[in-house]
Amino acid sequence: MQQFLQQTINGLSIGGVYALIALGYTMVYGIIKLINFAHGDIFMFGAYVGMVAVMNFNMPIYLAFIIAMAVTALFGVIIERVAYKPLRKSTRTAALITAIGVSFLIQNGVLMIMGANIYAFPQVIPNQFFTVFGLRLNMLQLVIFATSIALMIILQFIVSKTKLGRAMRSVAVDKDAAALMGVNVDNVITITFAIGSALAAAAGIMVGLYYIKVFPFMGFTPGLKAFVAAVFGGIGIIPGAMIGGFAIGLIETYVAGYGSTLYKDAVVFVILILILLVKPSGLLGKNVKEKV
Amino acid sequence: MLKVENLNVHYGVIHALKDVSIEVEQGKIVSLIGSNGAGKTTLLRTISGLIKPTSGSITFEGNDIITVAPQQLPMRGLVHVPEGRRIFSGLTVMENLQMGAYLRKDKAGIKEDLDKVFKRFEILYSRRNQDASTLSGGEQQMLAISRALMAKPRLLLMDEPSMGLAPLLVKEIFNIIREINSQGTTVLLVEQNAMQALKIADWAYVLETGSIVLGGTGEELLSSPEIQKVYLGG
Amino acid sequence: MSYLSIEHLTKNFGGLSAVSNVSISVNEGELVGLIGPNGAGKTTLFNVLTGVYKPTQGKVILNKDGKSIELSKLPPYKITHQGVARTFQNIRLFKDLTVLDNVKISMNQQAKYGLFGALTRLGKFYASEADIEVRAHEFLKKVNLDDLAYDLAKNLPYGKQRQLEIARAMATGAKLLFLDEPAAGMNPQETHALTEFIAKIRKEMDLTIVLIEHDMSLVMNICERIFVLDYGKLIASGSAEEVKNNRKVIEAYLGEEE
Amino acid sequence: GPKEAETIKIGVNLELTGEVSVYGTPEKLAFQLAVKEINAKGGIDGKQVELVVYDNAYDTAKAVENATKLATVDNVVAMLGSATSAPTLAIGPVAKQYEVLTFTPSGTNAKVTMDGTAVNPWVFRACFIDPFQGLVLANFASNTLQAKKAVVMGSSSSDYAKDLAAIFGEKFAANGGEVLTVEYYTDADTDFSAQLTTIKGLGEFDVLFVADYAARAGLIIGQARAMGIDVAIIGPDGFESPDLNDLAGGAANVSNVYFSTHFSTLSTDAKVQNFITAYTAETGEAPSALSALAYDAAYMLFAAIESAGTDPVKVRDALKATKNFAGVTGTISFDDLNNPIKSAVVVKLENGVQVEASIVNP
Amino acid sequence: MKNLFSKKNLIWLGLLIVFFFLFQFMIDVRIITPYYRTILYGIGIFIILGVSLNIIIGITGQLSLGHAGFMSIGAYSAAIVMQNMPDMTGLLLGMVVGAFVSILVSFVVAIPTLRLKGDYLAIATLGVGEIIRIVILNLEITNGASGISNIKNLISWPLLFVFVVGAVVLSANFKNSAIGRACISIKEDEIASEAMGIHTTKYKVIAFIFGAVLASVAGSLYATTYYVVKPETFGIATSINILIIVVFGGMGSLTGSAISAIFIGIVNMLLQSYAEVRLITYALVLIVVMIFRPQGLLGSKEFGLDKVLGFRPPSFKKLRKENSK
Ligand SMILES: Nc1ncnc2c1ncn2[C@@H]1O[C@H](COP(=O)(O)OP(=O)(O)OP(=O)(O)O)[C@@H](O)[C@H]1O
Ligand SMILES: Nc1ncnc2c1ncn2[C@@H]1O[C@H](COP(=O)(O)OP(=O)(O)OP(=O)(O)O)[C@@H](O)[C@H]1O
Ligand SMILES: [Mg+2]
Ligand SMILES: [Mg+2]
Repeated sequence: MQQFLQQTINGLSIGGVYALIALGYTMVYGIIKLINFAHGDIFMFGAYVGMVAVMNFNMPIYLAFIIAMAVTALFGVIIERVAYKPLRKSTRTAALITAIGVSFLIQNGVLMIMGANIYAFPQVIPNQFFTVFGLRLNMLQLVIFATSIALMIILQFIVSKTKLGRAMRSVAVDKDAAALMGVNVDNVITITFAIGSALAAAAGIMVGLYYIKVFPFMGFTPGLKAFVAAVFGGIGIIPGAMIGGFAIGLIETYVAGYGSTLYKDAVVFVILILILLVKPSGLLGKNVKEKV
Repeated sequence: MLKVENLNVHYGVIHALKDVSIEVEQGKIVSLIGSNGAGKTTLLRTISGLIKPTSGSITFEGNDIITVAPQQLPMRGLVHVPEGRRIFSGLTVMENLQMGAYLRKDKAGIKEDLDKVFKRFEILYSRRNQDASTLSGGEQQMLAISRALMAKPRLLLMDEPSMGLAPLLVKEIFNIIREINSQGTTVLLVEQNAMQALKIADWAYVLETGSIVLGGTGEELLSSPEIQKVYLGG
Repeated sequence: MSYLSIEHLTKNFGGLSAVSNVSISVNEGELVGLIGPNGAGKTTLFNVLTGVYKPTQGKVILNKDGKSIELSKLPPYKITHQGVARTFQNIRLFKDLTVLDNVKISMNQQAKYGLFGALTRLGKFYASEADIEVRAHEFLKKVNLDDLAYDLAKNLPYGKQRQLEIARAMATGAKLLFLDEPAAGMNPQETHALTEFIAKIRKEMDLTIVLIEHDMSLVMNICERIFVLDYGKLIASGSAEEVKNNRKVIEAYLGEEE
Repeated sequence: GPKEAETIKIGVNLELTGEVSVYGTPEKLAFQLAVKEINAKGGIDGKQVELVVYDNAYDTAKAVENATKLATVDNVVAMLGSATSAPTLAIGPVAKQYEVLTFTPSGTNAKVTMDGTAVNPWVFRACFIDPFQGLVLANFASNTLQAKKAVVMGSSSSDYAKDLAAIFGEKFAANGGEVLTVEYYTDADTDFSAQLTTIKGLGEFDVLFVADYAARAGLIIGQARAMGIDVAIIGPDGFESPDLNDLAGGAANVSNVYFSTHFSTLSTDAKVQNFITAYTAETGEAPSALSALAYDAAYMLFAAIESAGTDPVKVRDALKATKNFAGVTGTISFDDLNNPIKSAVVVKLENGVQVEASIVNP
Repeated sequence: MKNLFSKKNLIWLGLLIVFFFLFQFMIDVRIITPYYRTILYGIGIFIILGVSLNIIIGITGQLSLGHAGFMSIGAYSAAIVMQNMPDMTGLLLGMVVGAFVSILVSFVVAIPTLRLKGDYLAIATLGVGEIIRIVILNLEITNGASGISNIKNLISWPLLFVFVVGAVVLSANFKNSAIGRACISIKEDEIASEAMGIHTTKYKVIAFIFGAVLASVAGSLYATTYYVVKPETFGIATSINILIIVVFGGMGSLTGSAISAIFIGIVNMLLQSYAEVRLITYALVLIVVMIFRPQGLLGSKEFGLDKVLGFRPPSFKKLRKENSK
């Protein structure tokens, strides 16, 4: 039992990382229906910016967070303006391929500038442990967990309750009609990308702090898992991203802890497919059959 | 109030509007009729900035608006009810109405106009927290019009508001247009239902394959034998 | 026994009863109209009849060649194989394909070869393809669309698209057609042409037709019987004259004459 | 063909892009250093040496294409590469077909030099093979550390771990020890808390064998120490990396850690110290075992060319005949399977610093 | 006119024969060096992969991100069979085994997953590809992570030619048949398609299996060309590379896929010596092409003799003339 609880904590903390990245995926998807395949790489970019800020500029960590989130937000916006905006009217697949291209570009761009070697994120926050009822808890685990829940709540509030959120949702449904209401569609999309990218940067730094390893391909696997998490919970739905993230984290950890690690990822995908078969648009997705 | 001169619009090789000139006077209802694909929707979309014309000019209250982005027009009082309702699904009825008032800052005024809308369309009030996409066609049309009214339009562009509606509702929609107009909003109305459109129009134009072929008061056109034959099924 | 009988049909969406306890029967060769306010459940009824939705309650029976077929148990494509086809309220042509291909797809059942034949082109492939091509052209001639055979469906004028949608439904070999607002968005002249088109094909091809329409000029002109739905319930039925003067129908749908 | 050329062309077929470029790049640098040195001394037989470098991106198909191009278009005398086993396995048959040898500094998979059950006479390697390290470490654990119970962790996505784990297990058991469990994870993992939690639940043990590279081994060391697992941690040559300490969350965590490797910077051998100085001056980084192996491979090849000329077949025979070549990674001869016969080093780390290096002979 | 020996078919056949011998001659006299020959084999294999994925994505409209999984089935089947039978019989037998396993796997996978739409289908197929890879990674017979090496090299120009032409012709026949029309109608509008009597699930499954089998055949050729098969080769990256070929060439255009496989193969070859900039250039080309030509090189059109030789549907010209009168 003790061990099970410990595994649950392990699962929730890794799930928190997936959730953080998945939030950005889902935001962007929710507004422009684009699978931003490069999101994992934006996450990686954010980790690098944060690391450089701390390592080369000796910034305190909170400042590094702010700088990395700002720089990465700008980076995300530039990507959107240059690569995605021209494709707003083309097919979804064309946009997906562009996103894949952007992903390659970021990976290899960072690789060229920073090299392929693995960096270790400076351990500026001491990794404190405390034991509660015999369970080992880690300060950073708690931070990641709390941040992902807090951000989820904030984002959900923004999207569902504010004027900006209404504008986002209208743009998601019908860009022209939104423009006719006075919404500056480009700005709304820009803000969405900025928020999504800033979130990715925050996730990047937290992962850097917690898992230490920073390298050009660090975005791929968490990005993919986060994408799966977003779909799992119902892509486009903010609480879904979080539920999906935690679910994937838990499944992975339980399979690794009690079954065979070898089949960890396979089990995640099998469960994903099973969920989709029962709920074709994810756990929280609405099963709308197209009205004819 | 609105003046369109020698407007030309192309979709690739298709020449959708050819030297179109129309004028809408303050306080009037101007109807635009024409068969399918004549270019009526294209004209409205060009006026509200969604399509860029190849040449020509559009002035609204004396100002050139061709270069103005579509999202800035509601502020100036020019509001467009698009073809096919285009209500925001996934948003509630209330939120749709709030979107109509997107650019307004006067909270009290918005509240007042909201009350007005709900008084005019009681059914919308009873559905205010419902996802707008689950409304029936007629209800959606009412919502689309109300949403536009929330922007306090001085000039309302309406694209086929009666399409797909039951006869009873068609009558009601035209009553509403008349009422809006009597309360001071100028209306440019595009309609397939030529009979009704001409009946309420102060002035009307006929658009055929991208060109204005006829203009006159509603009554004049109603009694024109050509119009009778083609557009009124007479 | 009537050709099509809808028995105590109910379709609920969550708490909403879009169609409730509707019973209608249609005789072979009839042309009947289905009218009612927006949201009355007309399209939903069509969707149940064509298998897009499964009914919550009740059933739909087609009596054909002395056999009773329970349509409500079949998936859409099998319903079509029983000679029942439809058009859509919002046009749903295969818009990037030619007019000819739109029709050929409806005739797919007539292909006399399987996967092996298709891949190797042995056996009946060429004969069968030629046959389908000829038939498709013949059919297009019949519906006056043959001169547009190689145009993309999306490039057709609106009225022609509506016509093609009807033709495509007929090309499945259907004897029973459901038309959902065929005249929507047409002006009186176009509506008039469509009315004649429907009358013509029905006569020439022995069709049974059920149509939804808000344009009373069309409905009252050609429908032999009219059913009126309101809030999912059948509130009236009868000839054009009867329905036109029915109080309930006037109140719910037509409005008072001015 | 054996054309008389102005320069001596040597092909290089390495992982230079993508994730695995961390292995290919230092080897490229070491090759370039060796070539620079020999050319400065006047080349081989008066001819300058020229490297033709292609990237295979760890893709076997690209490795085959590159090898074909090197052998048939560039007409190189011999090929160096690849750094990892998979591309080298794909290059082997091409080397055989076009009769140009390939020499991998660090492809440790036993099959690399094989052609089915026989040896592929055209493939050589400069490193010892995986089973050998498993053996060395098992003996080290039993004899030096006096360990009785061991736990093994490794990546399921590479044979490196599987081979090491298997041989280690066999030998450790033969020495009278017991392997409690073998826990696997994937290459992409960064979180090992699930496996470590399971391990902790097994009770006491004496040694943790992490059969992996520093990229993950570092994280595992850090996470294990954080969970209170403070037994000795041992590992293969893959441990050696300047990042190990950082990845482990600080040098303090890297104590009571041992790994087997090809060479140690602690060596007082002048050749080794010269190499370290030259490499550091050239690249700005300290050499790793990979660069040391590559450096040795290059010089062994130079020696073969020097004695045999530029005919690829003769070069191969000369390389095969190498006896007691004194390199920076030890004294090397080839056995029948073209594997080097050489000793291993086991290094001890305390606070992240190499404090002791003991030579272990096979 | 309309039969197997139609003028058009005969011209095609003639062209193919000329093309075959031309290349064979160039190989024999070493205008095509062994290096270019290797490149040629790679391109041929990717033509098969591109065309087969196009059947699923471009023709039927089902976005699949797991194509490399089926490729790996063929590759491993051939590799395993050829371990004991290192000859042409072994290769062909391996291909057949791979095809059967692919049919089995794709059938099991297709029936439930093809009910999903768009992005959900994409992620499910991605999952299927990963599951296949992970299973292969952990099986005994596939030799786990290191895969199988020392596979007998049996690829040759005639062998490649037969399979590439065969795959393209079969795919073209598939597309230009009642089955192909049914698939296209599903891509266009699934609801309308079903209403026109098309058993949409059945055709989606057929297309998926057809594509999977061809991918498996390509995988077998891959195994015998590159000596080594290992699980990493068949990951998401490869599925994406195949997808790029399809989108780049034009969704629904089989000839487009072939042309784009050739184009991408040549670009990759030319960039070979520029390791550092290769992937960046590749990524940039991808983005730029998508921005300026999102429908791909050929859109959904085919590059065909009809255009080159001026063939038209018989009634077309006539009708045009009548219309213009
Ligand atoms: N986005 C577009 N791209 C290309 N052609 C278009 C586009 N939109 C409209 N057209 C063409 O422009 C012409 C005018 O279309 P428009 O929609 O303005 O007509 P309309 O009078 O509003 O017709 P309706 O009564 O059907 O609403 C038609 O020939 C139409 O096919
Ligand atoms: N898939 C669905 N999910 C939920 N509600 C639905 C669905 N389809 C239809 N409805 C609801 O059922 C009711 C009947 O809709 P239906 O489309 O059948 O009306 P209709 O009679 O065709 O109206 P119109 O004349 O406007 O087309 C409406 O309230 C509609 O919102
Ligand atoms: Mg219009
Ligand atoms: Mg309807």
